[in-house]
Amino acid sequence: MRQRGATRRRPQRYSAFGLLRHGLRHDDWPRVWRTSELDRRYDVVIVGAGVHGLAAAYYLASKHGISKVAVLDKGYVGGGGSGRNTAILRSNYLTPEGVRFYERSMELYRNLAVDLNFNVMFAQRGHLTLAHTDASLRTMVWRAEVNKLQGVNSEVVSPEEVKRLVPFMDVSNHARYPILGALYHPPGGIIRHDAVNWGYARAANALGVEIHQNTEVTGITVRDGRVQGVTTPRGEIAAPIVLNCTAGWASLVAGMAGVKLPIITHPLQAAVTEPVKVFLGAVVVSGSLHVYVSQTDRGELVFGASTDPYASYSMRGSLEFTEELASHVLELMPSIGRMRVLRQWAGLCDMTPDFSPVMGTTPVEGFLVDVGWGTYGFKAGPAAGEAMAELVATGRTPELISAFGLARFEQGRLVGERGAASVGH
Amino acid sequence: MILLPCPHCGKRNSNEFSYLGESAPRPTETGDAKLWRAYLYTKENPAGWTRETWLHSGGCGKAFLAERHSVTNEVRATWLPGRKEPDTTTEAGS
Amino acid sequence: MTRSPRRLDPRPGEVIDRNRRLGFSWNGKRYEGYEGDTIASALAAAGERIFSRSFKYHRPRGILAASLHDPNLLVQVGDEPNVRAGYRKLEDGMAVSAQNAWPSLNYDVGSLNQTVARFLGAGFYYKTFMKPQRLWPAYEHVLQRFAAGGKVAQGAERRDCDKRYAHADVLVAGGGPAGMSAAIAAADEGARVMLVEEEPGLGGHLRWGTPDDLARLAELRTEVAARPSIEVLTYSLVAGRYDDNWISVLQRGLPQVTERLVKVRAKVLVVAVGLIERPYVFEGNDLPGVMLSTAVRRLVNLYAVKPGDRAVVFLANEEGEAAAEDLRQAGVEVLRVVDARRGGGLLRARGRRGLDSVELQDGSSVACDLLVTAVGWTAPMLLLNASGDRPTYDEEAARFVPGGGLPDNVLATGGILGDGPVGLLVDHGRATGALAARRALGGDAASSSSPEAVPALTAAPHPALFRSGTRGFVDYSEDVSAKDLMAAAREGYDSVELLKRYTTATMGPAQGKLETINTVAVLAEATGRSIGETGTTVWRPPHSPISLGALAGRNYEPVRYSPMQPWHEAKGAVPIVAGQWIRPEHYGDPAAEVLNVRKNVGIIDVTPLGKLDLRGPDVSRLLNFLYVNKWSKLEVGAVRYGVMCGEDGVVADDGVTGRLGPERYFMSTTSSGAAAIHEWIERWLQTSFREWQVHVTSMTSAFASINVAGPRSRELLARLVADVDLSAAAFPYMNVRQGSIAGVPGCLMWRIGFTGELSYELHVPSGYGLSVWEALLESGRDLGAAPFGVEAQRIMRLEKGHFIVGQDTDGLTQAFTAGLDWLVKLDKEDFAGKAELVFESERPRESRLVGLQPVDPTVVPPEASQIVSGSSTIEGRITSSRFSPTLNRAICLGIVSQRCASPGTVVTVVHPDGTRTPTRVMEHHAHFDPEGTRLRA
Amino acid sequence: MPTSTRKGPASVPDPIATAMLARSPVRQSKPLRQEAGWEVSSADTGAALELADLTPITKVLVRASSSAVGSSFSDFGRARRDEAGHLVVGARPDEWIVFGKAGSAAATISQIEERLAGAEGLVTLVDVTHRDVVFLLSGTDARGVLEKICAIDLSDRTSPDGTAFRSRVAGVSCLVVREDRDGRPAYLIDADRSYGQYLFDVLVDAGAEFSVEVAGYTEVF
Ligand SMILES: Cc1cc2nc3c(=O)[nH]c(=O)nc-3n(C[C@H](O)[C@H](O)[C@H](O)COP(=O)(O)OP(=O)(O)OC[C@H]3O[C@@H](n4cnc5c(N)ncnc54)[C@H](O)[C@@H]3O)c2cc1C
Ligand SMILES: NC(=O)c1ccc[n+]([C@@H]2O[C@H](COP(=O)([O-])OP(=O)(O)OC[C@H]3O[C@@H](n4cnc5c(N)ncnc54)[C@H](O)[C@@H]3O)[C@@H](O)[C@H]2O)c1
Ligand SMILES: Cc1cc2nc3c(=O)[nH]c(=O)nc-3n(C[C@H](O)[C@H](O)[C@H](O)COP(=O)(O)O)c2cc1C
Ligand SMILES: [Zn+2]
Repeated sequence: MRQRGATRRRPQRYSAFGLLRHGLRHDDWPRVWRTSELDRRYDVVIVGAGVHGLAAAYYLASKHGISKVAVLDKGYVGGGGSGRNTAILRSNYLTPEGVRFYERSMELYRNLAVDLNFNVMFAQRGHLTLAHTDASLRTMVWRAEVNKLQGVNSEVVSPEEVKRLVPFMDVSNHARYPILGALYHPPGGIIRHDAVNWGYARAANALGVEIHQNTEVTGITVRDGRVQGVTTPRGEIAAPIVLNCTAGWASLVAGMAGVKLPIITHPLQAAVTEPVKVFLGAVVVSGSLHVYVSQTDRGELVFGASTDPYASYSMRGSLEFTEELASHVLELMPSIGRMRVLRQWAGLCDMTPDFSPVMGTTPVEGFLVDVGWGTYGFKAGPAAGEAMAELVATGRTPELISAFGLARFEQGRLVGERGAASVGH
Repeated sequence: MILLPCPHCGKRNSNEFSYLGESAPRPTETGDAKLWRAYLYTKENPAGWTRETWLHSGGCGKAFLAERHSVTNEVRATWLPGRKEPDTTTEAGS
Repeated sequence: MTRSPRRLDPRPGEVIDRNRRLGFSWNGKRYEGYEGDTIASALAAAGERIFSRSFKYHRPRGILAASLHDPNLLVQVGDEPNVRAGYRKLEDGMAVSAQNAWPSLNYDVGSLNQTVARFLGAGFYYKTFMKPQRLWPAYEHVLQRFAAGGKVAQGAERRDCDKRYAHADVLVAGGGPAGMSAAIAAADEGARVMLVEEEPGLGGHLRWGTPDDLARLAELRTEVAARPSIEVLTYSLVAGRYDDNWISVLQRGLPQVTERLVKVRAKVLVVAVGLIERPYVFEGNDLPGVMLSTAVRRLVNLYAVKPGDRAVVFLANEEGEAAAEDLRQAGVEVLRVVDARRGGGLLRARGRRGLDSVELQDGSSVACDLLVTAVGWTAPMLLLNASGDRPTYDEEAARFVPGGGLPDNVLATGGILGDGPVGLLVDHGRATGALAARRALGGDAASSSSPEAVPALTAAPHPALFRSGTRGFVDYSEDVSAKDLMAAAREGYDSVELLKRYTTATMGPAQGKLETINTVAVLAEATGRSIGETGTTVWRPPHSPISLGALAGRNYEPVRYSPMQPWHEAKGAVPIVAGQWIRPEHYGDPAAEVLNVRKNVGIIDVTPLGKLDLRGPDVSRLLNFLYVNKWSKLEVGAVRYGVMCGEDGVVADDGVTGRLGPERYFMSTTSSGAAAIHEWIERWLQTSFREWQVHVTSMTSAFASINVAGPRSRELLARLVADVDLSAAAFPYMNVRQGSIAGVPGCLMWRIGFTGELSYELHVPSGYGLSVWEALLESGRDLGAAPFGVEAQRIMRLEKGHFIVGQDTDGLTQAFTAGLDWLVKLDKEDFAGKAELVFESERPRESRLVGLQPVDPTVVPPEASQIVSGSSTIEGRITSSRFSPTLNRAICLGIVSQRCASPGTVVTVVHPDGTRTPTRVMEHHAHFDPEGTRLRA
Repeated sequence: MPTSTRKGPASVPDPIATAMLARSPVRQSKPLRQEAGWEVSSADTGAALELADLTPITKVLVRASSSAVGSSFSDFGRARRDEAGHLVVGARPDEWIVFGKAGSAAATISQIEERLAGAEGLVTLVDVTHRDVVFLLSGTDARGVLEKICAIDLSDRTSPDGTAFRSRVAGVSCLVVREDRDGRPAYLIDADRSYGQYLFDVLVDAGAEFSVEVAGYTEVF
């Protein structure tokens, strides 16, 4: 695609020195991103200002010089899954194509703070997936072995090692949920999810990308099998490329272009406790108990579980979620029963039948999707954004994401991530 | 815990039910891959009224169809498989 | 023991019991209080002023609200962190300490942060610590030291908590005058009412009110008590409202348990939670000694505590006046009353470890130790918000009010709606309660008269008071000042949701109940929008934090046992968890168990096997549809193996089904698949094949299932079975018979087996399971009869090459890939998964399940080891692997790519430790007796 | 359509004189005795709130369309005694459970068969005596106990005497039948036998607050 000259500006760099100077002068920092009028025409319209949409925009501008780009969101930046996820990053997936893809994302995440000049606080504290049954232990070995062959640091560790990493864990011989071992993935960890969203938005905006909040896409115009543009309450916008990055709402936006997706939207809930002094290092996940937990630098425990059992677009959350969460987490760490749940919330997850994303072209020319991120797509933002930007810029689907095309469903060639992604995060 | 109106038992907590998903007719033609894959994988996934099948597995064990609003979780109609579908085209009580 | 110098003489409304003294400690020192005190009131009575240090700057903090929501009163009690000292009732022997201070509350080193505060504005950490990347863990460590809150103790005992369900026609949240009246009126209409009050006593603000208020309160209490259909829960919090009025209530103060979660299904919810007092934003507003008027009134009137000696009162409403009056009565010298309604203003509060003086707008400075502010109200909107209501801003009253978006099953009354004299609140409560009851009961309501009109209740005009440009704190627990908010808004975090996430304002323990209004007001000013346009953030449950212990309750986790469990336990079987079942993995030596089966006879408890009784004329049609193979020609007495696939052609379950009578069949499924397969069948019968006449009954637990396996199994069985001819001719392989075993009639005997030996699967009516199990062992003693566990069975089935669904197959393995070519009958009319299996049969095979043997017989590759070509190209994996005691070598099953699948190929298996093992692909899945001569014996 | 499966080996006949002992999955408290070949407890408590294990009682499942059965059985969601003293429970829209005296399965089945002779459609009878456990929770606070582990509204208004429902009790799908005894509320709880010990322990635990006591086997049919 042809490059267009769009306005660029040099953002004021963030640094310790800058903080000092601003502190002394008491002056303001420049805006993280500017607001602008909505143009009638863009080279690329990205629907959804979550990590996927924003990363795609950033890489379009930074790697391909395409910056006549609008990112539209019906709400605020990061108001979707990207602002409500438990922020767990890892690459220890099950299939070689999955592992390679997520590993690329980890690589980008490792340098993201410097890249974006925004501290995203990626804390590689280690990630433990507990095995309570023979079958899950076998899956852990499977994952570890595939990971190693792809160069990803991952191994199965004993209950004693689990106890060493997480002293609060009860590894005694439970009758019901014994801990038989765990998959340990030292590079895994947590990140400040909002900072990732804001950092991408700020950096993309600095390169000329426009970010339009409170701008809902209500229609997509398609003529002769080609996308023409989108409709918003603020007016029509023409664009030869429209990229759907709307996660939980993906079916609705695809539906506007007449494209049907293999996606069911399920709520996924999360909760935080009040802060206490830091006692938990690694991220702990238990697939059998449907719970994962980590402790932030602020001292809160952040919890998640599996998706709600039925399809819904409700983000209201449920009591049974916190009940189950609490009983499961106390099964693992019985001594934290006096901690209190401070807040619970929900997000929407675009679940696919094979727990793998849908990235690439659709039957409508120019209408691209980067969806199907289910319960695990935050960690994928950088790699997906980078690959989608390449697809937009070159017209070719990068090898890294070729296994994840929409056509796989019609062809019956699903990706086998079910075992690793279901509650894995 | 939402309530689901089982046509036999009345309103019960949703954790007594198994969710069987959007109701879609099974293709009769087995040779058409496109048709089958659409039946297996493609979903309407609307944000609004949706027709789906539930099984009251923790109660009477009976399956039924329901028209549920996927945003509010309100159920405005239920009926038994094979019975005439209710006409709910008038947006009642949404 | 410290004295209580600030305790006042008895007050008419006090809730303390002066006859019951309680001893406790605060930071290691002994104190005393009374029954009825909160932790904070007891400490305040003792003259304590500093209760905590703030999160970021470690500023000293004291009593602000003296309630559950007081952000400054979080303390550690024993091994319980973040206890609300302004709310938690004092108990004898409590060990209370401050949380966020080092080395001590009074001299906290962290307070040095204040000197660099200007560099540590909201979100400062996003702008630094980026380079070098490798130092981030070190930076992070520093940041973590800031983490607020108390400590959890490793090894702390699980607390006793439980749960209860409840059903109410009307649930009233909040037991103030409005809530009490609503409950009374609802009960009079015939409703079952639950009245829930957070505080230990009913009454709301009347409790700390005038003698008139107290008289009114006594009346209301009497009325409530007179109605048995009102269940009153005090010291109990309505913590959340979920879809369909599913309401969580956290109950405290019960004799049996520390906390109880009550889950209430209410037909109608009446929200009568009143108001929370709004703090005033101005410089120095967080100094110990600056208090809300309600805090002062509570301290004086409920706990008889004198909150200071010399006070300034800054007010804009009657509540402030009442507080000033209370102070005077309590002997506090009220130096100045600054009335905002008459143009009075407050500039800043000064002091280091507590308030020393205040500067007023008129330029004067007053030395004092108490500053009381009464600048208005804010409504706790959670319950309404969770019901679908979006609050709107009432400019006149300077507060958010319900937006009118409530569903029929939620009503609001009292202060959250509007203000008025107690009489009006009571009238409104009554009318609302009656309405609620009528909605809940429909035609069953008692009152036949036309419904009483609900009087109007509107929020009274009130000035909007806050000082946006100051360093005054908006969020005490997050240490966020008005200045921080202004700066963040100018930086572009200018919607209320972004501002919240960037500055963390409203994200602390009080969750915006005190802070939201001021946050929004400051943001509105920063952006030039109105407060209404700015809106609030989303309220989320819980209303106030509730413990994991209470949410978990008793942790009832169903477990299932077979009838032989007492025997297994007595014999020291090593248990293994299989879904909800607990079963014996082995009895000491699985290899020996294998050899005994191969040589003599062994018995295994296979009760968890799924069992379904199928009856009716259409069973064979059903079987033809469920299984991939054919079922039409099964004779009575015959048994057949079958595999079921999902509609995607993926192998879902396997098992045998036998025909017991012309229209009677018995199906077995895998243990783990039992429930799902039963549901799968019901689903087809009820939705697609409604005209088929089939009755399906789950019989899994009806029978104790015992597999008797080994060359001597027939001999053993013959000793216990009289009414069935067991000879090979009369009862051949793959047949089923009914008869008695050891005198127990109604048993089923199948000649089948997973182990590859001559074997019988016995299904014995469960009550007799243990007796028959013992009888088998007893009468087979001379034959070498011994039990074997799941592990021995796994070894033997692998020797025989039987696959296990879900282990040797995965979520994508279709039938042909699983090597089931011999079984799948694509010429059958229709069956579940047929379409996909036709497609699978038509495309080139990519991989398949094969038998494998390591070339070195002593090397046993761990299950899930990968099979590779070159250095790292994955060609498959080992799905099952064991050392076979029978063959004295390692044996495996594995999925390999088609190019490696031909028998004789030697593939490379990579072990987790990196070693590589050449392994040969075998002709059969079976490593032992592939012809099956033994089992047909 | 005439039923084809009613006759024949449809059910487990009662044990003929045998030394074999049948057992409930629940550990029985002493002293022990036998009841129709089952080992049962004969503990006596006289407590105001009692929990008893009645597993040995006969349980026969009847499947038929409700139109076929007509009024000869109780309605769905209701339980009532028939002339023979059986408790007939409308457990599902097309399924009844008939509870009877321990050891009476054969007799019960033939009585039901007689009653349903000539009924339209497929009718099947399955003896599930050994499949299920049955507990009897009786006493003034019985509801209080059950309310801790069962989400159904148990008040007299919605669940009066004679009510039957299937729902989850402490996470296990159960059939609960209210049949008051001596004017005090009493609930029969029927569940899959393999959960028996678990469920019994939960009931004892939930009942501790109300001082529940474990009573021996009592004759209720
Ligand atoms: C509770 C929870 C926990 C999770 N935990 C993890 C985790 O630990 N690790 C992990 O990797 N992943 C996790 N996830 C998944 C992850 O959050 C998502 O996959 C990811 O954020 C998706 O990002 P996105 O940019 O594709 O979509 P989103 O961030 O959801 O953004 C989509 C945006 O599209 C906008 N939009 C929708 N419709 C329209 C329209 N018509 N017009 C304009 N805009 C529209 C929405 O407002 C939204 O902002 C979790 C998800 C949830 C809900
Ligand atoms: N709230 C005050 O401090 C106060 C003081 C003086 C006058 N007033 C006036 O009184 C009126 C309010 O009367 P009212 O009866 O509505 O309120 P109220 O404040 O008298 O009573 C509300 C009660 O609800 C309880 N509550 C709050 N949230 C709860 C929850 N989640 N669960 C259980 N209980 C909860 C509180 O503890 C309080 O006792 C207002 O108009 C106000 O102007 C209020
Ligand atoms: C990782 C993470 C940590 C969070 N920590 C807090 C917290 O400490 N306090 C808080 O009030 N909310 C916290 N939240 C929740 C947010 O306040 C908010 O509920 C969530 O972003 C969903 O938005 P909504 O509630 O506005 O719908 C956190 C959210 C995430 C994703
Ligand atoms: Zn039902």
